[in-house]
Amino acid sequence: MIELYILLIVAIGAGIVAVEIKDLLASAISLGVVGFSVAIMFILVQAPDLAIVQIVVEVLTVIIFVGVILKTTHIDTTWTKEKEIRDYLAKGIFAFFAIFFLTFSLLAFKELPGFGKPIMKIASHYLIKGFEEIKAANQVAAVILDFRGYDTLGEATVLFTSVIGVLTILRKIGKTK
Amino acid sequence: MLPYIGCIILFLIGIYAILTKRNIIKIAIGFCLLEYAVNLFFALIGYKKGSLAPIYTQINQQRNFVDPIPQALVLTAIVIGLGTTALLLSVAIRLHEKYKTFDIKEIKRLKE
Amino acid sequence: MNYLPLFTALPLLGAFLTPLLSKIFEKIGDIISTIITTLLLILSIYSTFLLPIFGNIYVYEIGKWSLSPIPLGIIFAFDSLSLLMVLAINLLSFACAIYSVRYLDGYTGRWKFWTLFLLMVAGLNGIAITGDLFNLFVFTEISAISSYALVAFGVEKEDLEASFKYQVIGEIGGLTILLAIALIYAKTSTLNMADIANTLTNENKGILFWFIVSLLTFGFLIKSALFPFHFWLPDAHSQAPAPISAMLSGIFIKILGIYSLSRLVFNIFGLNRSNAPHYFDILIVLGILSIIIAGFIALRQTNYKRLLAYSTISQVGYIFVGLGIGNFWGVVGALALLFAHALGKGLLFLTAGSVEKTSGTLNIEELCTSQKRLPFYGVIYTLGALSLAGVPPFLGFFPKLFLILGAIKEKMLGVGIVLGIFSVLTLAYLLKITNKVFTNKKEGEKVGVPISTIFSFLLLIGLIFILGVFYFNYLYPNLIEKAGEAIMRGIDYAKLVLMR
Amino acid sequence: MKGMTVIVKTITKLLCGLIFLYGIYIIAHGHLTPGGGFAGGVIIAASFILLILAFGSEEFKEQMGYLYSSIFESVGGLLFLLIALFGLLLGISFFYNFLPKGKLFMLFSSGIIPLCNLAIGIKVGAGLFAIFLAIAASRFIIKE
Repeated sequence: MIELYILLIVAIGAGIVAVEIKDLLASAISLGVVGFSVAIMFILVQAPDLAIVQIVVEVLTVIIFVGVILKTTHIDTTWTKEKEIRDYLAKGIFAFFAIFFLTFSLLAFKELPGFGKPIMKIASHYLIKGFEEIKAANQVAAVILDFRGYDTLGEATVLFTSVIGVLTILRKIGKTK
Repeated sequence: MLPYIGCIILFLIGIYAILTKRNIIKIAIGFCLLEYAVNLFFALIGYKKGSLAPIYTQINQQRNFVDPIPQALVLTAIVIGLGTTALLLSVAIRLHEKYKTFDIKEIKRLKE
Repeated sequence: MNYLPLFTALPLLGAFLTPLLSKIFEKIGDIISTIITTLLLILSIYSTFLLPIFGNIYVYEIGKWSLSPIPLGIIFAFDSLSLLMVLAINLLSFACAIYSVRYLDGYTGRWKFWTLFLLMVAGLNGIAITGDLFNLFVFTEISAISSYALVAFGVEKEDLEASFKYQVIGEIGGLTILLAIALIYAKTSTLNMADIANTLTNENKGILFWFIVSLLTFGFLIKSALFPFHFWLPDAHSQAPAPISAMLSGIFIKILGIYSLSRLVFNIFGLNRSNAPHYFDILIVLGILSIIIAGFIALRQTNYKRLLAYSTISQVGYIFVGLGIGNFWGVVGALALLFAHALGKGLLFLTAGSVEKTSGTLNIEELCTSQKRLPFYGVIYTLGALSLAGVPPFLGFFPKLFLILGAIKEKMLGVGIVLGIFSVLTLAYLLKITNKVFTNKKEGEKVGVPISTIFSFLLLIGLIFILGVFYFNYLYPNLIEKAGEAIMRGIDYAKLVLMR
Repeated sequence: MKGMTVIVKTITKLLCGLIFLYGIYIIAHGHLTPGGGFAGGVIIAASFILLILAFGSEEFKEQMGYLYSSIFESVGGLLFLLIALFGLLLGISFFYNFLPKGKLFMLFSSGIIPLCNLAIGIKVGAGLFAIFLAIAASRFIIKE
C-alpha cells in the first residue's frame, strides 16, 4: 500500500499550501489537489463509487470556489509578514490543542481493530442478503437505497435544504420595510 | 494505523485554518479539509486487505469484499459537505458585497 | 403506531410541494405549513394516548428489515422520552407557524421561509424518533443547515455576520460528531443505537471509549451552547426573525444538543453517577458557570432579544446541572424545565417580534421613550417571564423544585443553594424588560393586535397556566415522569428495543 | 461571466451531449456498476455547467434556469418521497421494496433501486445546477 502513503503525504502537503498561500486562486486549486488525491485514495481502498462522487463533487467545489473568488477578489488582504500578538496566541492555543488531540487519538487508535481488518458484523449479512434478496450487483447501491434508504432521503433533503438556503441568502433585498 | 494518523493530521490542518486564519475563504477551505479528513478516515475503516470492491460481476463470482457500509455513509457525508460548503460560500459572497473585505476582523458589528 | 414515518414524511412533503405550488399562488406556503403543523400536532397528541398501550416503547422497522437476529435496517425507537420531545417540537412549531403568517409581511421570499421552516421541523422530528446513530447525524445536519439559512433570512449586515459565526461553530460540532460516529462504527461494526449499547457493555471502557465520549460531548455541547461554547448563540438567536428565534431558543438547541447527548450518554454508553462521577461533575460545573456568567451578562443587556438569548444560555445551564446531578429527581427536573422553557422562551421571543413590528426597534432604552402602549404584549410577556423564573402557579415552578430536591438528595447542598438563589436573578433580568418597556407609559397610542398573533399567544400562555396549575393531574404522571424513567433506565433501553 | 475562445466552444459542442448521455448511463446502471443517482446527477449538472462556462452566461436566460431547476428539484424530491411512502400506503412499511426483484445483472432488477436512482439523479442535477447559477454564474445577486 505504498501508493496510499505517498498520496496521503501529497494531500497533507497540498493542504498546508492551500491554507498558507497568499493568492486565494492558488489556494482553491491546491484544495483541488487534496480532493483529487482523496479520490485516488478511495480507488485504492476499493471504493469506486466514492471515487466517482468525490471527483465530480471536487470539480464542482473548485468551480464554485473559483467563481466566488473571480466575483470578489483573489488577494488575501490578511496575509502579512509582521504578526500581532493575537496571532501568536491563536497559534499557541492551536499547538497545545493539536498535541493533546494527537496523543489522545494515538492512544485511542491502538484499541481499534487494525487497518485492513474490519469486524464486518452487519456487513457480512448485507453482502449475502443484497445478493440473494435484493438482486443488486452493486452492494453499495443496495445499502444506500434499500437497507438504509431512509438515510439517502435525508441526504437528498440536505442538498435540497442547502439549495434553498443559497437562494435565500443571495436574495437582493430581505426586508421590504 | 499509519493511514489513520495521516487523516488526523489533515484534520488538524483544517482546524488550524479555522482557528488562526482571518480570511473567510481560507476558513471555508479549512472546512473542506476537515470534511475530506473525516470522509477519508471513514472510508479507510471499511478497507479489508486483499479484498475487492463490493460489486458482483458476471465473470468473477468471488465473494471476498470490503465493507460496503462505510462507503454508503461516506457518500452521504460527501453530499452533506458539499451542501454546507455551498451555503458558507454564499454567505461569504454576501459579506464581501456588504463589507468589501474578507477579513473577519473588520466584520464585527455585533458586540457582547 | 405504524404512522411514525409521517412525523418526517409530512413536513418533507410540504417542503417539496411549497416551491412547486408557490409558482402558481404566492402565499400557498402559509396554508401548507399551517395544515402540516396542525396534522403533526394531532399526531403527537394521538401518540400520547397510544404509546402506553404498547408498553411505553414502540419500534418501527423501516423497509421491513427485521431487527432480529441482527439489526439490518434503520429503526424508529419511539419511547416516552421521544414522545415528550415530539410533543414539545410540534406544539411550538404550530404556534410559530400561526404567528409567522402575519409576521412575514415585512419580508420577501415567503416560500423560501416556509420551505426552510418545514425542513427544520422535519429534521427535529427525525432526530427525536430515530433509533439509528448515523440517521441522527443526517437529521441533525438537515435542521442545522436550514437554521443557518433562516438566521440570515433578513440578509442585513448583522444577520449575515451572525449566520457566518453560527455556521462555522456549528459545523465544527457536526464534523466532530461524524468523526465520533466513524470511531464507533470501527469499534462496534453496527449503527443501531441499541445494538451499540449492547456491544459496548461487554467491552472494557478503555481510552478509545472515553475518546469517543469526549468527542460526542464536545460536539453536542457546542450545539446546546453550554458555557465555554456559548458565544455564537446570542448573535444567532437575536438576529433571526422572531418566530425562528423562538424555535431555535425554545426547542432547537434542546433537541440537537440536550436530547441527543442525554440519549447517548445515559442509554447508549450507560454512564451514570456511580460508574463515571467525574463526567457528571464536569457537567454540573459547566452548568453552574453558565447560570452565573450568562445571568450577569443578561442583566447588562440593552437589546430585548439579546437579553432573552443570554437568558437561554443560563437556563440551558440549569438543564445541564439537572442532568449532571444524575439521580431521578435531577433528570426529571431537567426534562420538566426543558418542556417549560420551550413554551416560555418561545412565547417571550414571539412577543419580541411583535414589539419590533410595532415599534421598529428592539433597543430597551429607545422602547422606554417610545410613544406606543402595548398592554396586551406586556401582560403576556410578564406572565411568561414569571413562569420562566419559576413563580408558583405556572409551569416553570415545579422543575426548579425538582432540581433543588435532586441536589439535596445527592447531598450537594451548595448546588441546591446556587440554583435557588439564581432563580431570583432570572426574575430580575426578565422583569427589567417589563419595567422599562411595558409599564411606565400612562398615555400614547394603543396598537391593534392581529388575530393570528392573539391566537398563538393565548395558546402558549394558556398551556403554561393550565398545565402548571394541574401539574400533577396530567403533565407529570403522563409525560415527564415516564420520560425521566426512560433516561434512568440506562442500557436496559437496548434490551427493550431489541426484544421487540 | 464571458464566453471562451472558439476552440473551446467547438469542443464543448461536441462533448456536451456525450457528457449528458454518460450521466444518464451512470444513473441507469447505478445498481449494477459503480455510480448511481448522485454521481450521475452531478455529471448531468456538469454538462450544463460546461455549456455556460464555454458560451458565457450573457446568452443564457437566468430566470428560466432558476425556474426549471427549482421545478425539477421539487419533482425529484417528491418522486423519491412518494416511492418511499408507497410502501406505507400498501400497509407494509416505509421504504418497502415493493417491486419484483427480477434477475441479477439485468437493467430492470433489484426492485425500487433504479427508480430511486432516477429520482435522486433529477433532484441532484437540478439542485447543483441551481447552486452553480446562483453562486458562480450570475453577475448579480438574485432579485426578488
